[in-house]
Amino acid sequence: MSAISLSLPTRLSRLRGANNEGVLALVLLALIVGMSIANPVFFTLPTAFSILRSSIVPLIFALGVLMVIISGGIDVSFAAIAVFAAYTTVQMHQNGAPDLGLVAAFLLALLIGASLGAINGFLIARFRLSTLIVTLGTQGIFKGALLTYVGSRYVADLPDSMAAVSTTNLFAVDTASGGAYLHILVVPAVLMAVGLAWVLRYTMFGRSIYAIGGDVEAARRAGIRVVRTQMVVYVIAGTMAAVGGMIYVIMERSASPQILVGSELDIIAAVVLGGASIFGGRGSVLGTTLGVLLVQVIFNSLILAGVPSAWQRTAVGLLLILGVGIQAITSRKSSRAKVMDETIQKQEVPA
Amino acid sequence: MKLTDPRLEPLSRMNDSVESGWSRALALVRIEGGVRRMLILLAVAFVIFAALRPSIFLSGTNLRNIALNSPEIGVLAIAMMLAMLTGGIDLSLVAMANLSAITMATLFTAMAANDPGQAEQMFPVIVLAGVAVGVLGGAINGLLISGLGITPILATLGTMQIFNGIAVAWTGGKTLYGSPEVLTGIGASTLGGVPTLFCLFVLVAVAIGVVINRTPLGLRIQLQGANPTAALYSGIASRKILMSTYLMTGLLSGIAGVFFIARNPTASADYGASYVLLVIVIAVLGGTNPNGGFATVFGVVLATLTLEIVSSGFTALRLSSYQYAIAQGLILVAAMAAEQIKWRRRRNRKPVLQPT
Amino acid sequence: MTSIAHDKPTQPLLEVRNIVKTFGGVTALSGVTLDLLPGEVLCLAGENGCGKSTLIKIISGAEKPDSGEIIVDGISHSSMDTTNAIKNGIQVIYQDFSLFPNLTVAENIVLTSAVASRRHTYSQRAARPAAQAIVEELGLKLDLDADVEQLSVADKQLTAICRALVSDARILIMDEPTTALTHTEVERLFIIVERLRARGVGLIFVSHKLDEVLKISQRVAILRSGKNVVTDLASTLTPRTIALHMTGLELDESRNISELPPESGVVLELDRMSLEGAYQDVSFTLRRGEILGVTGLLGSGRTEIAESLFGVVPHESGIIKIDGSPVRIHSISDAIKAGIGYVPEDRLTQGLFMDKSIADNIIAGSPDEHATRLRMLDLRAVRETIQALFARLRVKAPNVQAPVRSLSGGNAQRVVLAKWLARRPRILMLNGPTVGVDIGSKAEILGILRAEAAEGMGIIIISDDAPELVACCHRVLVVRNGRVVDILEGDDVAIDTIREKVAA
Amino acid sequence: MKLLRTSAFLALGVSAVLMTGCGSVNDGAAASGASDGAKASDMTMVTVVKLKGIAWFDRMDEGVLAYGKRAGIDTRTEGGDDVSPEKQIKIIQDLIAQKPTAITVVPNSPEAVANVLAQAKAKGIITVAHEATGIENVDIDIEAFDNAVYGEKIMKSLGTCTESKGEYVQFVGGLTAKTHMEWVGAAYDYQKSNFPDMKRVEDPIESTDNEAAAYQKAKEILAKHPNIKGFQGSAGNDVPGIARAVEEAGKTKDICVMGTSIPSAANKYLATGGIDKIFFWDPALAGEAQLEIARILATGGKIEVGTDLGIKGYNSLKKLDGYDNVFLGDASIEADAESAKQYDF
Repeated sequence: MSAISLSLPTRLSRLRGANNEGVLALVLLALIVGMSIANPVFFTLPTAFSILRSSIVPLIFALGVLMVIISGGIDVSFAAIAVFAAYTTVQMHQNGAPDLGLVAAFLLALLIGASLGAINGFLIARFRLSTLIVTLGTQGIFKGALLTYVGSRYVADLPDSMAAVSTTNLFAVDTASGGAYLHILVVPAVLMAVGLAWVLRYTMFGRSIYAIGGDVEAARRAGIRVVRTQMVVYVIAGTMAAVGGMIYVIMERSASPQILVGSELDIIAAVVLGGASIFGGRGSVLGTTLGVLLVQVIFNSLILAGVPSAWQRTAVGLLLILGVGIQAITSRKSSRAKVMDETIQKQEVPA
Repeated sequence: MKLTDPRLEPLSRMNDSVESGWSRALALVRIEGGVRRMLILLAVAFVIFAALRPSIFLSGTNLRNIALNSPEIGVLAIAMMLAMLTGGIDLSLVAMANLSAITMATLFTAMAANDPGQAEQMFPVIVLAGVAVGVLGGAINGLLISGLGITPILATLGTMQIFNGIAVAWTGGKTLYGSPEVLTGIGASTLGGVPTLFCLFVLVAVAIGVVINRTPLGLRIQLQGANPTAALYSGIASRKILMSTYLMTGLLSGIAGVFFIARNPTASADYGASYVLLVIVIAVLGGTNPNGGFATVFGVVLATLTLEIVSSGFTALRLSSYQYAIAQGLILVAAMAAEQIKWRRRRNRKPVLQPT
Repeated sequence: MTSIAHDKPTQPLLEVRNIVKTFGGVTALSGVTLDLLPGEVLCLAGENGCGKSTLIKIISGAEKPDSGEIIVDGISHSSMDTTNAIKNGIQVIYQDFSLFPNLTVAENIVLTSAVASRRHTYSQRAARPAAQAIVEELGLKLDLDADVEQLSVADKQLTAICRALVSDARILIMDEPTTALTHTEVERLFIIVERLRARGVGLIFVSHKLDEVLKISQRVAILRSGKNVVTDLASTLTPRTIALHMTGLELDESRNISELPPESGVVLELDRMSLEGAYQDVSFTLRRGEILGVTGLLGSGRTEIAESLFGVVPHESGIIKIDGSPVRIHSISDAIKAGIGYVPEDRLTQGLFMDKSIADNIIAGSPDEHATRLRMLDLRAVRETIQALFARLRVKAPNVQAPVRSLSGGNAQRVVLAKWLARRPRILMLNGPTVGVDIGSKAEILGILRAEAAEGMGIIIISDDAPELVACCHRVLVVRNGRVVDILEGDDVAIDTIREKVAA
Repeated sequence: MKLLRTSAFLALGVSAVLMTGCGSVNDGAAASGASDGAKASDMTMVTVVKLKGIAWFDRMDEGVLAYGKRAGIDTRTEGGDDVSPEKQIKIIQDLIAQKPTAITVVPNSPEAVANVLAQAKAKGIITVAHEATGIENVDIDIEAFDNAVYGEKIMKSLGTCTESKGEYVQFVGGLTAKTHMEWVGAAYDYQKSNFPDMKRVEDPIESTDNEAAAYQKAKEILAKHPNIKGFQGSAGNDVPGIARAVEEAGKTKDICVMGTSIPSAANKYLATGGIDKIFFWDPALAGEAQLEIARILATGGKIEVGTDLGIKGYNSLKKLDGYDNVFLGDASIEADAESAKQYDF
């Protein structure tokens, strides 16, 4: 370290990003290169679009989880909320309600998601309960209530307004290796990512989330309305989960109360992989997006890479550990470098 | 380390206020918050179901089945509690337990193919091998977490996939059949009416309780979880502590694997998948602070039994598993909320220390 | 209780009248009355537990009083809430700073006022100049883009001060603002305080450093056991009388050191210990039974030397000898094995397990010393150690099972001390041992250190509290720019000499 | 050190067990037995399914309830809220305490529930299984068909569709799903001996019975093997997911997609040609068949080769070679776009 001039490490650390995004991007790049070498088919537009498509729903979930994690909590109930909102919406149509149209259907789902999120928020903010406990509890409650009181049937046919979106593509390109289609629903996912990034960075609400995640007591003393902010965080997280659920259902072209639940840990892993601190206060939309992409590339490239299916679960685990391990080692090195920087800085204080 | 010993002498040379404080503390500490809550919950659940369906719920078969079902979940929940005690989490517990069970089934089958009698005699070796596999898995987790510094949730999510994947590749997805008679015998036997497995579970719980509360290692684990920085400055080698903790969770998984196979002479890669979240629920319900530093084994044992009782009771009442899922969530949230309200009230009452 | 005579009667900025606050039957404040005039510094003095913190919390809206009123600009409030307090121009700099560790310095400075303004959007670009301005106005050197987490304690404190000042506070409450500042930084703060007074800001100043108190404040209000004892002009008080009012005890800050027997050997010897970027060629010796002071400006390398000796950031070259034989200290456990103990600067995060019991904290550093041969805790030995130290250090707590969080600063520091004494190290280093500790406790802690030294322990005190160094150190090392520039001995160990050498 | 102590504890416990005279968890089994000529109204029968709340087992529930009404027996289904052997074990255990006349089970893992079924038998409860060839400790295992024959049947159709040539891939719900593995195994064997020009280009692929996963993996397959001609699915969600990928690739005409599914999930894709043919059996009838067998056993009857359960597809039971208690119906159904419409599940 000492041999290199100071500016280089500084520049490098800028590249690395506040939450190690740079390293993650490199890992992702390395994985893509590796996969492309293993099978050139990987490096084609159809594959890229396909991975993007498969990232839509996980990204939306991850954004909600990111917000919760920054605020110092954790959410394992989002999948249950997503299914609840989406399935109930579809089921209402199934039970004879008229086709509401896409916008109204979405609004209904969002309302349900927001209400369920509000339940989480209320329990967490009012009773100051551990977020893990609350969302573990509500996860069971939501899923149980859905299957007990709403219905359990598989719905094969969505309302026409929703079904119409199912097969709409943003663009379709014919390439040598087959048609490449970018699904229209990439758009809301990207919009939500950009929107959340803006909210987190440029609104008082966003900064309050970071502040609360950094130190709740300090936030309270600074006059931040902690209870209200937490409520809003969980309401928004619930709403985003509902969007994710609706999009999932639309892309699946069918609805069932059994979908999605079980994917929680993968999403949380992607967010933490993206540099969010599990203890709160840190995390970025960029990092989360990279984390989601990395996980999706891992999930969706093993057949192409020729990993025998018996070994695919192991391969997913190994790649995950590898990605996380590289992250961990580099961030540890950088923190060591920081100690050095600090001492140098102190040294420069004039007497 | 907790000074809960009731024989504890009051500080003789302390002034009066300190002395009365001692007795107050002892009264409080003897049954700690989490444990007391669980005792009440357990009693309430038991009474409700016993009153509603006495003939089914109070039958020997049902009670024995509750005792028979608890050990494997309970041991895993205790392991989860240990990981949480250091502020971590271990998602790979079930995968390790399955690997352990698969190891035992494979070993036994291989030995029995040559000489069935000898395979029976080698039963301790087989069990040790199974437990060793658990410990090995724990060592890998420990290495990733303490050595490389990977966040526990990510490390164990990864190893969960790896261990599970190895199990799938190893068995080709099939369920293996085969276990020493002695082991199956233990699984089916009772001691004074109580299933032997349950007795073993209690032994394990007591052992872990002793480790946590009565050994230097246990004290260090608690402190490491309570404040890693202060632990560092107190000379607690966090790497060693984390390593030991995850070795222990691995060991407990190995034991859970033995329980699996003792109960049911089969081993497969996908047994117990639903336990992963369940043991987290049990651990926190039992009073474990997921942020580390605080947990009691007794509370976790009680939480295990409570959930088993409620679930059996629900089947007895012919309620569906989804209604049980609702109940489980409500119990978790309500119990914690009640505790929190009580705790806050108590804190508001806490006297300000007066200078003398 | 005399009301002071002013040239003309001005309306007080803040009045509190007959505030009563009880916690579950225990009275914290019983009818406290206070007023603060524009442009004055009112010092609030009193021992820990006298009700100062509660009073501050009530004024800032963090707690509600049982009865009494808070009058701001002539308008009476029965209680405050945090937002209202900020709106009324009341700002508090808490002892624990209440900063956001995950945010940058600039953001920490600006965020609170942005919250109070109830705007909805936030612009980093607009925020930074505001932060920059206040930092420059105070003449500070703060990296605005650094995460607060990575700052030293002093820089954190400066950040907290900047934050309070940026939002045009008219009533500024500073809870122990100088504890982590060096002498020059304190001087700078006082200049700022003067500037604020000129603007008509009223300041309530809480400090344990009585000489500072008298220097900066116009009036002093002293609380004892939740009651007003005395409110008087600063010019009529001396440290002695203040201490007397606070504690009812005579204060003794005179030099009191034991005679080192000539045969007492060298326990620690450093020979040209260096760590690039932190300190160079540090050489000194410490004798058994000696109390050695280490002082210097913040960033001079004094803390780094201690942390290297304790293995936190290992040294790169040079030799460390303990009892004459060279030792390798590359980690904290090396240091502990070699018989070194360290009471760190940041007590709350580095020294204590706040939610764990006093007993657990006391035993935290020495579980192995209390183990039986079977690697079980020897409960009897544990109990004896804890009881002995609890009693000897006179920790004021209902019982040893109480969580450390419930203790005051002085009692918490005793617990950290107890943790090391339970191990009986050969060398004990203490970084800022009496920072944030009330006078009574301070004297007691120094007394304990003297007693330990008398029994043969080598003690190093890292501090910039000159009176404290004079009171108990045999010799004082002055560190500047990473080098030991002076070793003061005998009569040179005097407050003025130390300050002069440090600032040189 | 602590490891040692813990293991010492364990060893102690184990030896304690070995030394004391042990009891057994099956003690006190009041083997009431199935008394001949029991009255239907006194009987309770419970069907334990793999998972509650999915279309397949909702349909089985319909059959179970319909049968109960018809026969005057108290019947119901129970099941976990996810697919796990451990939850089934727990449910069966809980049921044993209620002493129903019969427990019928569609096990997630036949091996795993065998032990607890032994407990039920010891208490005199009649046990019947479905979709569990080779399961131990049941009185009768009733299969809708011979798994091997079923797998061959799918391959026969697939081979015909692809004109006996080209590359193909098989999907299974899980590599641990026994019946799925049997189907694809039999199909593979049949292909090797009857369609030598066809080629399986991947080991069976795991969809985790998740439509989205099946879709993703099918897309990967399409990218990796552009000349793929056929897909065989095993879990109900496999073929819909595969069909979606095939449709998007615009290859519905070139690629044959066949396999197990249910009409409600497949209809949409059968209509577009994304799925060419589905294979299944009616879970309602399977549910009824299990209960009817239990009733026959409870009233002292016997199940033999040729027994007629009076339920469509189970009119003349066959016995599976190599097993004492496995009986086969002839209940498999294959359906194309037209014929699938008549089923409402």
